[in-house]
Amino acid sequence: MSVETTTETAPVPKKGMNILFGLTLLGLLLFLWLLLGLSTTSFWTANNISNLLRQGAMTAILAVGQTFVIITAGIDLSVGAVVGFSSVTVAWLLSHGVPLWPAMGITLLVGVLIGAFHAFGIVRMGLPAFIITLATLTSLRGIGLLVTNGSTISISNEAFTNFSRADFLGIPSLFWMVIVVAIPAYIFLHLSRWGRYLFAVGSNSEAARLSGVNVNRTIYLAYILSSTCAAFVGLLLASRIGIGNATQAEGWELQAIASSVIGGTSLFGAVGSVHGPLLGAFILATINNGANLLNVNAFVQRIITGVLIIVIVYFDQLRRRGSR
Amino acid sequence: MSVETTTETAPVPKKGMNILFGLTLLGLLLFLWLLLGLSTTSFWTANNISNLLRQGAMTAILAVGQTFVIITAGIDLSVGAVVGFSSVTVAWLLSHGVPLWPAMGITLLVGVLIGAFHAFGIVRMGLPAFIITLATLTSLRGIGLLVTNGSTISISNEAFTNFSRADFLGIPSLFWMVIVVAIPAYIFLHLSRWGRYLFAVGSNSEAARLSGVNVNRTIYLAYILSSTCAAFVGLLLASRIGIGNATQAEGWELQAIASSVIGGTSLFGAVGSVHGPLLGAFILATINNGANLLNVNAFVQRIITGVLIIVIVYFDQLRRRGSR
Amino acid sequence: MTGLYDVSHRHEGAAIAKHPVAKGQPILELRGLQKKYGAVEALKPANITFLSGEIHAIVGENGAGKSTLIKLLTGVIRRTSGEVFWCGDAVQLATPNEAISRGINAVHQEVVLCRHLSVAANMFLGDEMNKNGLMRKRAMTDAAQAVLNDLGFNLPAAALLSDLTIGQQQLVATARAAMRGTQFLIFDEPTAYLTRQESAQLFRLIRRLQAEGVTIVYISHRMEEVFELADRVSVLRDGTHVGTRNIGETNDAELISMMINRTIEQIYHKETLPIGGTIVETRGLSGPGFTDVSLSVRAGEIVGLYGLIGAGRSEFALGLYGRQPVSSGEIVWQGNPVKIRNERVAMDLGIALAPESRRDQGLCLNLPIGMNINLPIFDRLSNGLTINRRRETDNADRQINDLKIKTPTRRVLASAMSGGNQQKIVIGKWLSHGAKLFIFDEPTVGVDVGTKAEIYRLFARLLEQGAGIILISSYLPEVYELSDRLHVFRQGKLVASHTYRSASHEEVLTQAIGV
Amino acid sequence: ADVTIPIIVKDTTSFYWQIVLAGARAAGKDLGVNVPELGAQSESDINGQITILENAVAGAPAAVVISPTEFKALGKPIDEAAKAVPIIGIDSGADSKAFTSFLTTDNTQGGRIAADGLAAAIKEATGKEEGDIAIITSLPGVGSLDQRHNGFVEQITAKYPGLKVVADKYADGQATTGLNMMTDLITANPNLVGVFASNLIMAQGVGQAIAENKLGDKIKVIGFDSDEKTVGFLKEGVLAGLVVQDPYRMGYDGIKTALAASKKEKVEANVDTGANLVTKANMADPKIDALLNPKVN
Ligand SMILES: Nc1ncnc2c1ncn2[C@@H]1O[C@H](COP(=O)(O)OP(=O)(O)OP(=O)(O)O)[C@@H](O)[C@H]1O
Ligand SMILES: Nc1ncnc2c1ncn2[C@@H]1O[C@H](COP(=O)(O)OP(=O)(O)OP(=O)(O)O)[C@@H](O)[C@H]1O
Ligand SMILES: [Mg+2]
Ligand SMILES: [Mg+2]
Repeated sequence: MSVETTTETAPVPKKGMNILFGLTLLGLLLFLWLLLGLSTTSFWTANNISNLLRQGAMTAILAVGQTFVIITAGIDLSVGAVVGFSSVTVAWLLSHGVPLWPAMGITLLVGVLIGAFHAFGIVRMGLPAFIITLATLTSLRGIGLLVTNGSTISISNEAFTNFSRADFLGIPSLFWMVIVVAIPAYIFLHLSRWGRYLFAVGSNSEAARLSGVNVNRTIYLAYILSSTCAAFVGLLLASRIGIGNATQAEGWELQAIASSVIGGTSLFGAVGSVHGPLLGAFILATINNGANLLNVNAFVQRIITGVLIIVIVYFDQLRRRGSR
Repeated sequence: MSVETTTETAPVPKKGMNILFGLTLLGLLLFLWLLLGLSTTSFWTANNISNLLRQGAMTAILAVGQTFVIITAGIDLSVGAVVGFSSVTVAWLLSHGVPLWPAMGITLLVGVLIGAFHAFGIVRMGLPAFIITLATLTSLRGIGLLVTNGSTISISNEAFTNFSRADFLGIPSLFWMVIVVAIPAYIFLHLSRWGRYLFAVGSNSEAARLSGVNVNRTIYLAYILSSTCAAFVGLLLASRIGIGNATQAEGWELQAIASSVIGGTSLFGAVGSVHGPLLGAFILATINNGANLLNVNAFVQRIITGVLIIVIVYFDQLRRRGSR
Repeated sequence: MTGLYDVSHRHEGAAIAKHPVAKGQPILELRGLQKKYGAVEALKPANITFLSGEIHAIVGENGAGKSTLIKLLTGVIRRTSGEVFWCGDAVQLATPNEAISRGINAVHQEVVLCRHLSVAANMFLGDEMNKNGLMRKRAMTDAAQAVLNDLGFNLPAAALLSDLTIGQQQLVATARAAMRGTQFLIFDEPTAYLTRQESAQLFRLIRRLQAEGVTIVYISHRMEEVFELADRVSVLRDGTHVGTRNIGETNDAELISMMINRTIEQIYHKETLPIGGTIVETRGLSGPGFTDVSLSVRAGEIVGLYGLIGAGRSEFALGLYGRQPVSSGEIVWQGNPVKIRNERVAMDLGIALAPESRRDQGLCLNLPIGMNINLPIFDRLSNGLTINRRRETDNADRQINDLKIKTPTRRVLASAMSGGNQQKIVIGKWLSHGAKLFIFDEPTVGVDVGTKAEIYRLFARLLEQGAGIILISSYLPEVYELSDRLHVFRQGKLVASHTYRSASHEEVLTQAIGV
Repeated sequence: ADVTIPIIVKDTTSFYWQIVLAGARAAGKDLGVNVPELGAQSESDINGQITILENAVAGAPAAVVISPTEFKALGKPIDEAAKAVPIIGIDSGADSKAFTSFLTTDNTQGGRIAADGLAAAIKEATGKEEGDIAIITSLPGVGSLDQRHNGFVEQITAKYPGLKVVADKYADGQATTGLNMMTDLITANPNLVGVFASNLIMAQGVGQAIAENKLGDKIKVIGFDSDEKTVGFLKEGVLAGLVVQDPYRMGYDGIKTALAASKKEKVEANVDTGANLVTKANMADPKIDALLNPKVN
């Protein structure tokens, strides 16, 4: 009942709770799906489920990357800009005759470099994560606009643009990409020692350091992962809309953060998972999809989204408090 | 040289340094002005200085409000949306025949209520400030759009719309408003005990609570002040653009936060002032004004802004570290 | 209004002590006071009466519920059930504010002050001097300085709190509590980070307060302090109030057996072992906070470092461990000169450091106990990519058992542990890591008598395995009784060295103070 | 070239406005005028545009060319600015009588043209002007988009009673959002026969959804403005038509008129640069082709 829950000693769910909580979010998602299935005829069609999986995919991947950073008690505001910038990068490379695979490789590498730059700013220059990533957000959009001269670069590579439309085993390729990212991410965060180090740094970086954890390297890792996920999403976006455009993905950073927090990540660090943000992202996608199917006024949709974020995170807090 | 500066044990500036730092920022501002005076013929014209003062004014007021929140180690992402929503509120009230003063009063009151709602979410519901203010951001834009049906409401009250263009003693009225806000804000933050409580809550809310400080009330105060400043800026904006439009002031929250941080506020809480954010806001305004006068490409301007934010905050960090 | 100083106006006109209670009469009565954290019953229904004007000690093992009791009385946490009577009236004590305005104040176990504010601002926090709505900053600084001087604490009131060491911060908290008009003052292990000299100052203060009619509650793990100060003593065990004694009618042995239900013959467990080769030697080592320190540690010996607050011992340890840069001098490790650039280098050489502040340096508070214990050795617990869960849990459970950490499972968060149990986690972390040289900085702060004895026995085990130990402690009996060689630090310099029991307590103290 | 005539557009980050700027740039080169290219970075940033106008006027230029981002809001600032320099309006209007000259493309008219184009395309496909249609607007609160929307709805209601607007959606300026909305509309409205995507970015997103679902034959989409991507869609039959204005000419003539005005020459008060419906059928016309492939660089 007091503000202490918002300080750095915020309550943390127990191990068992963690899984339960994951289940409850899953429950919420299934509940939403049930509800939409009952109130629309078109929700439970193969086509719509495919759409839904595609629509949530990009935010889901961003949210996973973001979660690594948030667990270290940081934040990465640049991811939306990195997505837009990456779409420009790959489109530019392709339009200048670079073959597909190298073009994608270079784009991912740019993501790595951006993440390394963030970590450099935080670790070496002592800047708050909020500020350095806000600054790159601004600058990257500027660079992307400069490269494209404010316009878009069309992508003519059919193989590339067809990818995002393709299915594999009946499941959209974009959703496969979520799986491709989520499984190594899960192993990394929950089963490997580097994941543990992320939590330790987020909880108390000084204690982690004195225990021999290379705190700086851990921070580099987190930000590089986040930016690389964002660059990867940039590739997917470019494939999906078939253009490179620096102003795309505006505000996606907030969606990614919201997904992550809905998925149980604590903005104070040291609490988070891989499955949570995924569920969070698909809950948000479901809200939008449902609102579209129900033909909810676009403005009302915004209101609902805001309210639901509050409600979901509030019940999350309640659950945690109950577990104490 | 280490990451510890990014944890809650961030370095703490000495008292004397605080004033020196203020001076140095002032030095930076004057230096920029000198530079622009030398490189353009039009910078030091009465007209342009008036423009500059007008342009920085709204961000400056937002940044002061935001600073109160950041000092308590919180954040208010909703201020841009509150500005837009307030412009709609006052326009709607005026267009429904409510007289000017009550209309303005009600708009400010709406600001108070929004701030109170944020504090309620944080204090009673245990939500992170980032999330509750992000949610109101989304919802308020939705409500505003719903009220205006996605369009704009014209304001026909001439007295109201002329205000923002008026001068008084040769100084633009908008800049007078900065002074009107800054002086009480200074007294509140630096000379009264409530200001000290803001710092105490930001430094260690548990310690403040144990000392008998009403932490909850302090948090209410901070968020209400921030939202009320934003509602006030909404009135100024409505006066300046002569319409109410819910999508205005997009991204202003980030500008306000950036101004505040450039002005020496620490995002980890407990460090900040009133003069710093004001200087920060006018530094940003000067960068934009100068870039326009120098005919810098708009995209390059973004890049420069990002780079300058990093540079300024970095030197701030250096200074603080030096002062230890 | 009671209290030593006339600077607080918080209680002016407030309903403090409507019916003044005569000395020796009950001022605060607990009836069935109980606190549960979920399923954990931290305090079982307790009936304790505090008499006006007495010094009432509370003792008990780690996790016995002492701090819980204090937090209930000061409104930090809310009780699960029971009643509290203050001056005969039933009171809620729901918020710190309520407790303070009734005249109940506390110096808590963990220092809780605002590090960004000045000493004076901390002392007046929530109780500022105002004039026309504005703060009188100058007047507050002067008043705070006067109080600090009067108490004999050599601290500048205008300094930022973050510039002080943890011990000095403890003094600020004490001065603050003494300064506020108060009737009932609780000290939760106030001497944990204090040396003899500061402890003596504190005791003088407590006696002065008692003479003013203030009721004092005093919690400590140091028996001699209890016998020196207290009029009566209450014992808690596993959250149960097992009894209250008049100090004249009891003794060490009885209290200890009440606390832990068994007896301890010997606290300072010391075996004389053959001393081996030199593990580490520093030659003229200097860095921030310490200058020109030359000492060596051999296998099988404990090297004690004693000094007053801020003498530079912790800084020396951090320098040796690579956490802070060393400006000059040399470190020789098993005969070879080495540069220890960071903690990892130190660990790889075989140095372990259990740091002094468990909150800031020792623990990831919002992570589970098991994760904290395993943190230094995750690389060893991994098979290539992933961590071997089995070895991870086995190791955590072993340390929890060995150190008798009072927790149902390794999954409980470190923040839910009592102060002493948290300290055990810090130690357990380094025991599982193992090393040639262990640096223990204040290892027994807040640790109960029984566990202390166990920790000392652990030291012996480490020594038997051929390790060397640097023991930094502000608790003279501890370093005195355990150290094979005892070095005294003063203002960052090593000023004197003694072999086991070769100097008297008084001699060591004099050297530390430097008079 | 010591004559300076700044041009202020609504959103420098959009291709449409880059074409306007390109036209202005070309005019600057041809006429020996220095043309600072200014503009806000979002069509909804009214305050930003006022600020830029103030700054531009402070530089004491010979004239200013501006495309007001909001009708009412820019009125007073333009009145104010016109006291110092001649103001030439392009593209959209403002609540001011101070314009020396005005080169518009009537956005409301553009909306009507889109409605006619959509009806024709639907008729061609189904044989009748009947069925469910949808509107997707990129951003709420943007003057020109509102006008297109209103013109479109007006014309549909007046002339094509058989066409029913079943969804009237607002996105957030993101192509992906347009794409997602469109796929959901397809799901929710199996009888959908037409869509009006009222700017370039939405046409790209909506076009992508149509292409993904191969529904170009069934759902007719009319977009607004053009670039390589949407022209490609048009060729493939993914989009049924594009309403194309003449931004290049607007920029070019804007500067030309401004220079004349600054020399106190007489200029025409109102010029309509027009809007055209481009379909697969007429896209090869030289005139249309020039519109679709402006000389941007
Ligand atoms: N926030 C909490 N959540 C759950 N359990 C708690 C919490 N705080 C304390 N406990 C439990 O309550 C019991 C009593 O703790 P308390 O801090 O009162 O012990 P203590 O007597 O002060 O010990 P020490 O001498 O180590 O300080 C312990 O078992 C502890 O684990
Ligand atoms: N970051 C710092 N920079 C400069 N001086 C410091 C810093 N931290 C501590 N000091 C100073 O170094 C000196 C040694 O402090 P240290 O904490 O090592 O003493 P100690 O002997 O361990 O005492 P304690 O019992 O308080 O732990 C003190 O005077 C302290 O004020
Ligand atoms: Mg305790
Ligand atoms: Mg120490």
